[in-house]
Amino acid sequence: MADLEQFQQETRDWLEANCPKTMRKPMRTESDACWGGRNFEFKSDDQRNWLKLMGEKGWTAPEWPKEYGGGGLSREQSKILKKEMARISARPPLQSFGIWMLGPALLKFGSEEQKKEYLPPIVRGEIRWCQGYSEPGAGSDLASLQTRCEDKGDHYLVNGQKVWTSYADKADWIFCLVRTNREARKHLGISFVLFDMASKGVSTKPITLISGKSPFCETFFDDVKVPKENLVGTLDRGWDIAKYLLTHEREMIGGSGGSAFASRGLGEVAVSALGADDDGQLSDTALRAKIATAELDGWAFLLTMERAKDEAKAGHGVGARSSMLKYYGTELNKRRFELMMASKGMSALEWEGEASNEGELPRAWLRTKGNSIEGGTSEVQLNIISKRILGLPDPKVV
Amino acid sequence: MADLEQFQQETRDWLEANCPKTMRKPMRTESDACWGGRNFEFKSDDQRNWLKLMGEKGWTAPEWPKEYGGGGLSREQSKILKKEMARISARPPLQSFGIWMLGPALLKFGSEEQKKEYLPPIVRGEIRWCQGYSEPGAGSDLASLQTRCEDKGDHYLVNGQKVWTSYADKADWIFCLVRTNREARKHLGISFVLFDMASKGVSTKPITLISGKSPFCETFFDDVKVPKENLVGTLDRGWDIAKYLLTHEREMIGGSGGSAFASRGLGEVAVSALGADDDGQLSDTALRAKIATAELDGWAFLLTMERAKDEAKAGHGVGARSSMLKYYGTELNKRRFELMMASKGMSALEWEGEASNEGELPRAWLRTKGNSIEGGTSEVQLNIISKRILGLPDPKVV
Amino acid sequence: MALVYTEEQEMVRDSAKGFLAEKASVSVFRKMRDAGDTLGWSRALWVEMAEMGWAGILVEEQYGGLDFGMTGAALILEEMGKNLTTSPFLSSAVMATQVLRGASEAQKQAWLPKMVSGEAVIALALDEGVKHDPASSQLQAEKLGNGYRLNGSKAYIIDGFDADGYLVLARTDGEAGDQDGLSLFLVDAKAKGISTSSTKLLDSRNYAGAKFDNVEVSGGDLIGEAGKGLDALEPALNAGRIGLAAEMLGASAQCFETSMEYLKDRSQFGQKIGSFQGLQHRSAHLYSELELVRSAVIKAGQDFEASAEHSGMIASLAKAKSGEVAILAANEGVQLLGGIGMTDEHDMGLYMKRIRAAQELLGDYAFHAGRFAKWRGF
Amino acid sequence: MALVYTEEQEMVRDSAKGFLAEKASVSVFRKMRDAGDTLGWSRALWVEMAEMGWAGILVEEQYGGLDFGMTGAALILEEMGKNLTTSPFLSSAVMATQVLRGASEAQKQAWLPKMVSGEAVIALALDEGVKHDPASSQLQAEKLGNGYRLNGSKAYIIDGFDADGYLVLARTDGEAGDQDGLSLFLVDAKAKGISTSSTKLLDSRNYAGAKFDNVEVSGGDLIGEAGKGLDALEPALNAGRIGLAAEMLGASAQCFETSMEYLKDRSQFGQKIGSFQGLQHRSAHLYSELELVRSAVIKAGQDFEASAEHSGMIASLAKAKSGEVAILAANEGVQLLGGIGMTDEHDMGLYMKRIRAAQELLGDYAFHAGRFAKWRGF
Repeated sequence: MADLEQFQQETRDWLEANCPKTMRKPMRTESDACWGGRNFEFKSDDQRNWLKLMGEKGWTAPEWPKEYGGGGLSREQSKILKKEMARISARPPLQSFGIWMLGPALLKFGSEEQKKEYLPPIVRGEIRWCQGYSEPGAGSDLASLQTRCEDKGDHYLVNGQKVWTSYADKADWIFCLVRTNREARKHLGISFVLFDMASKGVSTKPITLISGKSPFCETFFDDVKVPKENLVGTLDRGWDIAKYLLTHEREMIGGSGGSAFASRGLGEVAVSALGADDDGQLSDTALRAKIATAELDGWAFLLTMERAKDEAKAGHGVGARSSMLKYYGTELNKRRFELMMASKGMSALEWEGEASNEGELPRAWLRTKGNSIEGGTSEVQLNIISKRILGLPDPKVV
Repeated sequence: MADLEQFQQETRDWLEANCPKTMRKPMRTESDACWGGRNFEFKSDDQRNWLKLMGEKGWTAPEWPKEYGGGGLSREQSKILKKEMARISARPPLQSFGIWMLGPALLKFGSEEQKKEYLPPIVRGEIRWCQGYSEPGAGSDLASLQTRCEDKGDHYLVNGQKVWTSYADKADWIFCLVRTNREARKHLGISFVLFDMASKGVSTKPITLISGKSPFCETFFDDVKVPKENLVGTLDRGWDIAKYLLTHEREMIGGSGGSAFASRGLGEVAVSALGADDDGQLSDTALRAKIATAELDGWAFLLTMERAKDEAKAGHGVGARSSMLKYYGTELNKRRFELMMASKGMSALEWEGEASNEGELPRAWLRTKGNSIEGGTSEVQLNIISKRILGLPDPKVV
Repeated sequence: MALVYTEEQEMVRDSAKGFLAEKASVSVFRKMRDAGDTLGWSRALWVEMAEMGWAGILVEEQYGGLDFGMTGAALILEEMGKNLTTSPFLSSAVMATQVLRGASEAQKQAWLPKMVSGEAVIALALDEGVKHDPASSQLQAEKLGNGYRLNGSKAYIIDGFDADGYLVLARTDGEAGDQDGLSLFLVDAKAKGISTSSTKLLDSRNYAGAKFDNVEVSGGDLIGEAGKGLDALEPALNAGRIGLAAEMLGASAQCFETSMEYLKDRSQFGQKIGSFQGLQHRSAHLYSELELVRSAVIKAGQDFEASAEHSGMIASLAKAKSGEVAILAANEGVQLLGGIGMTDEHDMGLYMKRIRAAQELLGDYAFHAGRFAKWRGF
Repeated sequence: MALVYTEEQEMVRDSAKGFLAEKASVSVFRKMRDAGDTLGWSRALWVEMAEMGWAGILVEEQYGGLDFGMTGAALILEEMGKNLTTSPFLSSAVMATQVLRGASEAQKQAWLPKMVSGEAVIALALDEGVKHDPASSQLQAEKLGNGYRLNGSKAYIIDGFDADGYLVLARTDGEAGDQDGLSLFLVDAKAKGISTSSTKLLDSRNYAGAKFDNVEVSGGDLIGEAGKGLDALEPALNAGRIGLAAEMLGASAQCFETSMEYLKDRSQFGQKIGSFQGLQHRSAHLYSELELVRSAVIKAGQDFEASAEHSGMIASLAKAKSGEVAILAANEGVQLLGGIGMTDEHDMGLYMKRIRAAQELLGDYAFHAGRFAKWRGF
């Protein structure tokens, strides 16, 4: 305990001394985020320095081992760091799929050489990664992916197409699921490879969503040469890594499903848009009943998220229940935005102009429609609940 | 046309002369119905005479051929008869599964001898029939039925159990689906047989529903001897007859799905139970919104029933759309009764006593839960719509 | 009356189908949207539609119209819904002409022939707030000699940008919320004191806000009786609501058809996804709901033809039910299609946006459910 | 506070589970129902429960209680819900003892020890109409010297038949609908002028109507302050609502478990029906809803323990949500089981009936959703 107290004091002092003043206020928009990488344009010297200082200490990835550039902190120390950063509203120095996704996978499945080579630049924010999973023909059924990776003796040759690659147009490297064996049963012929997005034959095309611009891209591979040492784990066994990362991702999404509720309640929004009667009750009574239902569900859902965390702390894993949180949270979020739209009537339809902040609400509403698709559709989550939690049988092959 | 006018006049005169005064008012309850049969206890001489007179003219089955005891009327004449009976509120002289179900099947699939033997007593209400279809292990998947019918040379021997046999304890004969071939694929080993419920080895046991008493029975066959001439149609091909009757039944149920709407509107029920504000609006605003939704759906459904009839008249058959009517009508009816219960609060829970007419409402509410099960579950109807109307594929056997 | 289409009505539908497929399909709409067109529809195409009789489909024959009836107009709107066709058909040909049925002979002569030929378009300037509620109008019409002076503003006027005339709901008496005291004026768009601005909504169609700054109108510009504007408006609102219900029926039928094709085509886990019972049951349910909507739309058209003034209850039924089911159809469309349905490249999103707007216009579900309930006495 | 049960709470649940399985399972309830028992529960069994401490679970230790807290009481009710156990636990041990917390020392001494031992049962006589609405009470308490004279009637009193005492909500001032002016009296069932009659509801439990005909009570029979009866009642109502939520959670969990067993066991079309995706998705959805209910019930118990007076909002959340989901669970239960679920022989219908009553008692979904909305400021 004394050690931890000392660590806390040292951390507080260090942050006080090193965190630039302009980095001590919450990010207002996505554009304030620092993603690092070869081509990143820092918004300010403070932003650049803050990343540099934190990266050098390994505190962008506090719990990773020091030998790979990480902070080498224990879980308790890491929590203290988080708390101390929150105390002064310090911005995260780096947003990174490398830290969130690839790093944990490499630490678990990578070779010693790979850890040494790839992890330190991730920690320092020098290389920005993107993730190549889905394909036009492989969405919910990811294991049916077809991007080909052929063994050409001294290198692999990759051909195919990925879709829904976030920030592919801005990333330096990609971690990618590819098919290395077309004979094996479909889960068994998949491998996990890394390569430079600047390689010859890689091209990207941004995807516009129904809500407008998006970070998503289509990514094309046309005879891309990949060094053989860029294979992670065992050849044809990349599905294990994929599964590990998918569960990891679902827990992240499920966990954030309720964040929309932190903001103003639906009822308040509706009252300010449509007015209330003398008792303070929303004057549109039919809408009031619907909002009440959504609010009741929202509260019960938030409590369920809280309970899942409490149970995790008490030693029960979240496990397949993350599917429940993902399913319910995203469906609820869609319902909430439908009601938000209803509350604001015609003004909710404004797509351009200052009054609507360039259509912020309708675009956000449309964007929610994707919540129940990305990261595993609602249908996939319901399948997982049915099988893994309820133990319902698969159809018998007759 | 002149013929029809003459027919109308004659019919009117005949009804005027023959329909007893007490048979000229609507039935108040189920107990006023006349089912006929060997053991039926007529409620009055008028009831007995009315059946006798109508039966002799064949007007209990007006469109059946005269040679089998029917009325031999054309469709137009039959409509006129119906209209003329309605004009004086004449009660139907006979309720009969023989007329509704078995008769049409025999006319289509029966031998000449069978038609001659079985149809006339049905018309005269002398033999009351019940229908032996479902089994404890064969509900939605009726074709998996197991009641065994073995060929013993000069007779069949029937063993097994039926369930949901309406009025089995009151019926004289049964038309019954049995398995005559255990080797053939399941739809192909089924036959359609008729036998006397007074046969040795037949026993019945009434089923009490969650709503209380019911006409349903379990029916047991223990070495029941059935004459071989009682087979209808071809051996092992009874499934064709079953399919014919199932579609027939679904159309009847689908068609009656909306009858609940003929009575008082939900809104009126709620207003009289819970009161209204100065504008005449139901004071419970949340309930008002829900009832409005149910009423909108109810009206649109009634219009859809009407449209289906109009299209049928215009030469388009109802076909698989009867599944849609059955599905939507029964689900809607369940919703309506839920709202009726909500409107009447605690008084809706009264199960006994005069005030509640011995729990009429809650028993009716519970009974509606069966609507989406009997005559093919909602799930089966949705399957039929998916396949026959939408053309969605079956799962591929992999 | 049987709830089936007549042969003539089927013919109108077929000709609309052919015409729109050729000249006003979704891809035409998409191009217009991408070009950022402010009018939101094509004048040349509208003249072509007028030549087919559509601009005058509800206009009496003595003014050049076909007087064909609402069921036919609804069928055209259904096809327009399928194609996301834009035109002033709903605003001017369906709604404004209904109001003009109550106009003076002079007003009719002045406007109807031009409207029927496709030359002039009249928009209805009704609402001032974010929810449809004509009775809450506050725009003032102050008596001024034989005429009136209009002051106030209107919002979200359908096809109100670059219109040739406006039917303006203004208060000659009473206060916001009163059913009585509203009057309807037919005002030339060139009148002094009117300024309009385009409002871009998510469905990329023509909407406008309008300011009326001491706009002077004559007594002859009043439609019908002063103070009885809502009564004069009722047939037009009924027509517009039935029209929107029909348009949404078309749009949702298109979403449904696209979804079913996708379910039959797309494979996952070694199966056509259309073989998954979870998706089958949802599809079958949506099919059932669409059948209910069609019944309500047909009935509403017939009721309107029987009595435009008294078709309000069934118009509300059609508008409410069609909007509810259209939202379901669009939501299911995107979800069943998965990622591809979320891309702007796919048309599903265009339908979702139009449906969202259409279900809000002239009263949303709650508005019409409430009206329906009132009629039904609860 | 973490939303998990403590070890002591888990122990209470385990002992309840064992006890009820042995002594008060569904088959015990069924026998009682078939016998047409009017009391609706067993006095001997209630004494046994009291010996386990249940009758005094919320009573302060100085009166012989355990003062164990609402979360534990809710766990017992959840197990009772699973077993359809009947007893005066909810009415007397959970609700009436809460009211008595505001009683005078003399009242406590007179009643609590007898209640804790299982000897006496007190019922709350609150509602007079068909919908839960204590504020609409009209039963008159007319001042009479130092005491009062009660005239009027109460309906659907839970466990009100053959109770030993009644907590009667009566109007000392104001008129029906006023929040103020109501007072609570603790009246011995043997008092002159009280007549009760059993009311048979669909869940075959103990309900009664009561008439108060010039019933004279003393000033000492008043609980707390005159005119502030609703405030004195609030903790008891919160406790009762949380208790019903917990009971319905147990009942719905049992419906769900039975359904899942059936899906795994029953075959149709050559498949276990549990392999059909349509049914899987509905099951997974119901599972999710049940998880939400459990979270709300745990939170409500904890909030009640923190402050019985201020737990109203979360109590309403728990009651509303649990009732909604319980109805779904029972409906799905019957539908998934098909014909067998419709038979009286199967237990599913017994759960459906109890759930229907429980969700109506002390306020249905709309009642609590409205309260919740009010608290949330809309």
